[in-house]
Amino acid sequence: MSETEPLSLYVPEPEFRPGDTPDYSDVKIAAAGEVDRPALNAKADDIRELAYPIIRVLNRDGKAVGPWADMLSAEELREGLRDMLKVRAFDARMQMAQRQGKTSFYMQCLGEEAIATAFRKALKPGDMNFPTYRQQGLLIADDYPIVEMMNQIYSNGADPLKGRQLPIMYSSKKHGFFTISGNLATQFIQAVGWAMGSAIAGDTKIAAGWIGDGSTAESDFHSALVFASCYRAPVVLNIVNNQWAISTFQGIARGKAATFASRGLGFGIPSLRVDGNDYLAVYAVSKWAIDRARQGLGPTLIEHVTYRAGAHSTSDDPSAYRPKEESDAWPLGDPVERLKTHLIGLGEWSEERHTQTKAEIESKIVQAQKEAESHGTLHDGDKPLVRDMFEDVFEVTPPHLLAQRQEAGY
Amino acid sequence: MSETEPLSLYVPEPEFRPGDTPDYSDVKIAAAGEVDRPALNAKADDIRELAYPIIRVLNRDGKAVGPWADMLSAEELREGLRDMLKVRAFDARMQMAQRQGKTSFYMQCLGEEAIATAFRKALKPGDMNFPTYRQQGLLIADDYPIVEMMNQIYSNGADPLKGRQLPIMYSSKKHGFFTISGNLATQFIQAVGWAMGSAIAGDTKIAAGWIGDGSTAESDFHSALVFASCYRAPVVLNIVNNQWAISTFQGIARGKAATFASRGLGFGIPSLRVDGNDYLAVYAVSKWAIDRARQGLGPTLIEHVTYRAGAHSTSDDPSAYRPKEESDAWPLGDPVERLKTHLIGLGEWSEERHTQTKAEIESKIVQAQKEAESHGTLHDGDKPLVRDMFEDVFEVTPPHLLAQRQEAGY
Amino acid sequence: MIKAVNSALDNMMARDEKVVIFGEDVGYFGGVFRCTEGLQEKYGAQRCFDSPINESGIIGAAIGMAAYGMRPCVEIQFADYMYPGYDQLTQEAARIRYRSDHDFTAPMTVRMPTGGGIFGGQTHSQSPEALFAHVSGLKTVIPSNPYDAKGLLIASIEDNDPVIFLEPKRLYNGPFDGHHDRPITPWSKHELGDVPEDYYSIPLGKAAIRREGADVTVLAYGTMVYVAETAAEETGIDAEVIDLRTILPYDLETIQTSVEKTGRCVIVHEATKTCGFGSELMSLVQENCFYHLEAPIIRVTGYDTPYPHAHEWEYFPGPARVGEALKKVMEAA
Amino acid sequence: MIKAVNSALDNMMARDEKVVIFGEDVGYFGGVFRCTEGLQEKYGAQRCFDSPINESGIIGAAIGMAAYGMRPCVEIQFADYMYPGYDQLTQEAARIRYRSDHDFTAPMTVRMPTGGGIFGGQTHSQSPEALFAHVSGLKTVIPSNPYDAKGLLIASIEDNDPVIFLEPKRLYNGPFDGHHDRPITPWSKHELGDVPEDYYSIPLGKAAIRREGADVTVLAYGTMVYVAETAAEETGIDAEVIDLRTILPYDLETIQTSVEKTGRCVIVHEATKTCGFGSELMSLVQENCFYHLEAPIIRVTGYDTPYPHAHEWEYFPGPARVGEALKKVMEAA
Ligand SMILES: Cc1ncc(C[n+]2csc(CCOP(=O)(O)OP(=O)(O)O)c2C)c(N)n1
Ligand SMILES: Cc1ncc(C[n+]2csc(CCOP(=O)(O)OP(=O)(O)O)c2C)c(N)n1
Ligand SMILES: [Mg+2]
Ligand SMILES: [Mg+2]
Repeated sequence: MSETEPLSLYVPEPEFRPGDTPDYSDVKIAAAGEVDRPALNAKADDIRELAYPIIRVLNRDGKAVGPWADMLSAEELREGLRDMLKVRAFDARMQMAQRQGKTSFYMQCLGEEAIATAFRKALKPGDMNFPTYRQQGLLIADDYPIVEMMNQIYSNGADPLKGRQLPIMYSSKKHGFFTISGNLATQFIQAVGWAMGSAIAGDTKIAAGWIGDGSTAESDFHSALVFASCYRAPVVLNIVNNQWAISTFQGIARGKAATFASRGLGFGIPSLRVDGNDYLAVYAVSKWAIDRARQGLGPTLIEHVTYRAGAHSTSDDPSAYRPKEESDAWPLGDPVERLKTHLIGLGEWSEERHTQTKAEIESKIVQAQKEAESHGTLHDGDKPLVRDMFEDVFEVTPPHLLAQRQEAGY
Repeated sequence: MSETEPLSLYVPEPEFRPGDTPDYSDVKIAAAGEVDRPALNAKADDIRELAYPIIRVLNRDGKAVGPWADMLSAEELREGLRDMLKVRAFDARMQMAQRQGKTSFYMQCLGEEAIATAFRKALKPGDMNFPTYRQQGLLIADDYPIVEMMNQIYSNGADPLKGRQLPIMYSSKKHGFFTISGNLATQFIQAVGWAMGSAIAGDTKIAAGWIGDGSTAESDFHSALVFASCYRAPVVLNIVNNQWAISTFQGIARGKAATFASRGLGFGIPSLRVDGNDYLAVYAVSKWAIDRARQGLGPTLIEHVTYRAGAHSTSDDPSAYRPKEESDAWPLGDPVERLKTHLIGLGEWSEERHTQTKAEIESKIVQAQKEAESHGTLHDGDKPLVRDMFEDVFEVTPPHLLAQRQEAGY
Repeated sequence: MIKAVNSALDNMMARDEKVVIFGEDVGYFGGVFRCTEGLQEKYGAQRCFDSPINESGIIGAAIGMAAYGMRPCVEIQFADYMYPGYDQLTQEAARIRYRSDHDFTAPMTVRMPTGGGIFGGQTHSQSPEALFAHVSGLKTVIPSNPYDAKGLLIASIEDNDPVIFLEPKRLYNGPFDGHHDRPITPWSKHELGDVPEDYYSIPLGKAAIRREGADVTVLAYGTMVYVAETAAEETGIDAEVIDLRTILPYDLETIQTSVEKTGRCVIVHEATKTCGFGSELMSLVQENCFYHLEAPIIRVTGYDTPYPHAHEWEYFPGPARVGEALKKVMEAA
Repeated sequence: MIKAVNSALDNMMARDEKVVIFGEDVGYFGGVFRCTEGLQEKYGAQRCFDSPINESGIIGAAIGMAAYGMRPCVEIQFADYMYPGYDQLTQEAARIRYRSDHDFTAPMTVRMPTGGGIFGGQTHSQSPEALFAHVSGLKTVIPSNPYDAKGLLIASIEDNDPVIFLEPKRLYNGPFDGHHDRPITPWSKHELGDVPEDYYSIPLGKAAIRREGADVTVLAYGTMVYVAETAAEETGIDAEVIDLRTILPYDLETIQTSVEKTGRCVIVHEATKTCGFGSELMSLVQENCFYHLEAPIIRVTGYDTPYPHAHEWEYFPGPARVGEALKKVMEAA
């Protein structure tokens, strides 16, 4: 192109739109077992190349191979499978509850279940997550009561957050789950700040930040990297790259210009990519990063590569912007199926046990739902007190707000 | 370190503080001529390694060597030298004027003169810079009237900005110099937006963003990289790494954890480092990036490595936080001296011509100063009209503001 | 009202190739509220495109583009998400003209859905107009119906200064009187829902009297216009309802004329009370109509709490609360 | 006043090891206004350190740290530079307690120099207090003298909610009556410049009457307290000058008592007029003291323009303008 030819604006487009037949056969993905596992104290400069290939443990046959394998017992793997099944069943029920008008809004994590559930298992009690709205798996894998989650979703009389928050915006200090914000990315730097606090206090607790592929474009993503790098904060920074941000594909956030993991390179932060649909890989890589943090070796950036199999939220219909078949064509498979196959291959699981476990889990979820609904749903039954709308703005409600509450009659 | 040992916070410290003897002998700097010069359309992925070494043209003997040499004629080099001398003389006078109480504030660019002056020469008329407060060289190398700059600094009756702006916050569309903001980093993404506008309009003009090392920590630095990468905007993104941000060394902004240039790698933006005290190198690298932009090949990130030899501003005293000798110990030398030596080596300059030219330039600056002062200084002589304080808030002053102006009696 | 917004954008893109649209999900998909539907197809991806999720970037890029000479009209997905771009809006867009002695300008429009009423919780319900009004150099527009939305949006895009265009999302699908438990009236049944296809514009800075009345002036904008009308009907009080339409510059003349006539004033908005735009309106009335006032002016607003999810309708200043205020202001000596 | 701020920080760092200070240039150097001088040396770099230049990061990190259990007290170098952190401040810090039903909290203090008077131009002179007051969940404090600065800062750090602590930079080196052409009076000559070394605190939310008077109430804070006092002296009008000290929560009782006594009110601040905190004050007085008012309340404020460099003193609402308002409010029927 010569100097006098007119410029034009390049606008990235996804490879496939509705009507196209998605085909990922030319996508190169590292084979399971192929990527090195460096020492915990490896120098960031020496492991720059890890920011590009995808670390995988389960191969096509469901066998665990390579340096990141063999970290979990059969019982731990079964628990992982149960956690994922729970998340999936919970999502399905709540999705339906929203359609039935029992609440205003819901967000599932279909296809991404392995990430939060496996990560949670690598943490210790007292560690703190700063999640987005798609990490319900963190709570479920930590045995947070399903009923409480539903109460929050229903904004009912037993809602632990007193109806103040949009459904799924959980909060639980006890379960290491920071109050979810509606504003994207803000929590990423907060996670770093929490970790800095732990370091200043001479504690042994670490923090984990969570962010979506689309949200890495937000400025607070940058703040988090700058601060984490500067103070070597004991934090794991997780990017969940599920390929989509509502209707916008990851190319707009520059996930293909370079990997999201490679954002860490400019800050000397060790950065890895992992197959997010491989429970074993997610656990292994998370554990590596968590151990680094806890041993005072500083932050790690992890890109979990996955696919958002469902709609963005109950307000969204993805068929308007991507082919329906894209999810099935997606090359990394389904996390539940893959772990199930692995366990069966080990002789530690069977189709029958799977069917039975699934049924048990589903019936427990149904039971929990009944209990939650006995406290009301958004438009029916018990509600939080209106008076509570005026509380907790401050520790002590100031005179002007008291006056407003009284004027309102509560 | 074990898992139960208490964590602690790492706080980066510069190598030398007042009282220390600065010693940079162990700093590895690429020799002149050592770094490759890739094709304009090289793929970002193939030139990742360019984000680390420093591109240099002038060697220790003042000879121009390597693939980035031989781009400027002797006359162009002499003009470059004159530009730098002008900037330096201008800075010295204005610094003094501030001490004499003729204005409230001044910021010099001592030691960094090569960067803006050389960059300006690689641009074409109509291109637009989005500068910080330390790129006076852009105006001076484009022959913007020195008197106008002084009028602005004095907020006098002839101030082109009518006394509205802090001294040195120039603005000139004609000279491709966007209105300077007091808020750091905001201009970096604006430069990208301007470039996007040019691309959408099918124009051939390009934009250049400017930012300091410390300011790369700001969020708008990230916005700029995200947008520039996404739309392949015809923009050159310049980082001036002068090692210091007021009292804060570049380590806090993570300039040593990785290079500032390597920030571009996470976005697939070609990223280079250049010896900012080497006029020839700055010109060559700038031209490469500018040509890429103009040929529709997208953004380039350049880290200009230099040293802030003076105080941050007239409000600052660096002896409180860094050794006085650090500037002299700094390994990249003085840009004026280096270009002078080179020209003398070429037989195109001499000590006598240098002395004479310097004297001529200084006397022109003094003359300009006299002229400017005839229009007043901050506390003496002519002032802009107070009425103008109320103008240009909007294109048409709305009733409430008219009422305020009238009430104020103007 | 979505169609009206879309039609304004369509008209302006057709008339002026400098008009460029971008924002989160506005391109291929046409926006989460579908306001930009079909525009990418019609005008190409260079003039209507998706942006990264970065509000500071969206506004910062728009400023640069406007300085270049384009007329960007960007969307912030919810007004609640403009905060990361607040620096670029208030310290940059609003200041470019002043800083440069009009050598550079920032003719740009920032559209954002505003207000509550859709069970959006605290981050999909806010009304931040006061935060724009306090900053010199920004204009702020809030239409209350499709006809105005189109005409005011066209005027905003044509304006040579940055304009914040707040679209009350509760009005997207019909006028809303505050009775959330009643069926929705579609715009097709409202006279101001009838939007001509062609270009027309409505000047910024001019209020509209929606209901004439002799006893009390009600100052409102956006969704609250209908709530005020309903409260007047329901109480039977002869209220004059003024729809401000533009928050800044505000139309003091219309306000003053009305309050001097009625001698009483009620101000309603959905935003939190303290330092809301109602405080400015109350001050203006106090300063300019003091000797005509027969009773204290009353504000009816959202409470000084975040917008809660479950108690959305207790938070919302509905017809009952506005009606109470009308009665109270009439009873006062 | 710099010493008073430093002493408050020193006291709190000594008493409570959870108090941590960070911000741009606050560590080794001790801050561009030297408010944190000596603290890094005394308490170590883990408790007082330099931060990257990223205001959103500073506030975001402080939120996380506060949620962990620390009590961060961060500095934003100038109030004009808090805008990039406005999202974290208003949508996060201010909301953590409410969102989580007080399971998480954000006990943190954000110090920032505010106001003009040092020829700082439009980006070193702003007074953004109204932008905090409009947002539920934030407290905002503005001291007018060293004694208060220390006591209020200690109370702010001890508060379990986020507090914005605005330090009028024109007062750092002495009280300032608005006559910029007269020699500076140092704090050592002012009774409120005498600051005990030890710990003491002054409760947030309580105003102070700086000058008793019978004829008109002047509501002011920060630098404007002295300007108001001077205007009263110069006009000879028997004004009661109230120093609000805390903007939010405000001390309505003190305001109301005074205005009911005087029947007249003038409000002064340096910030731009429209939707400034003065509009809220005017509304409060109008709502609560309507029947006691003998004249329209008057606002004297900065103009609705950016703070200009050359015309700083024409912009600044000095004693002449405040005096005019006092005369006008006294002349009104
Ligand atoms: C500051 C801000 N801007 C915009 C939004 C609206 N929004 C909500 S989710 C979303 C997409 C996020 O995508 P991604 O980060 O990839 O996460 P995912 O939904 O895929 O898990 C957007 C734009 C928001 N919540 N906050
Ligand atoms: C948003 C914002 N935060 C803080 C400041 C105060 N400030 C002015 S210059 C400066 C240091 C900038 O350092 P750097 O980017 O390295 O540029 P340099 O001065 O070295 O050229 C700071 C902190 C500001 N102007 N704007
Ligand atoms: Mg996503
Ligand atoms: Mg610097």
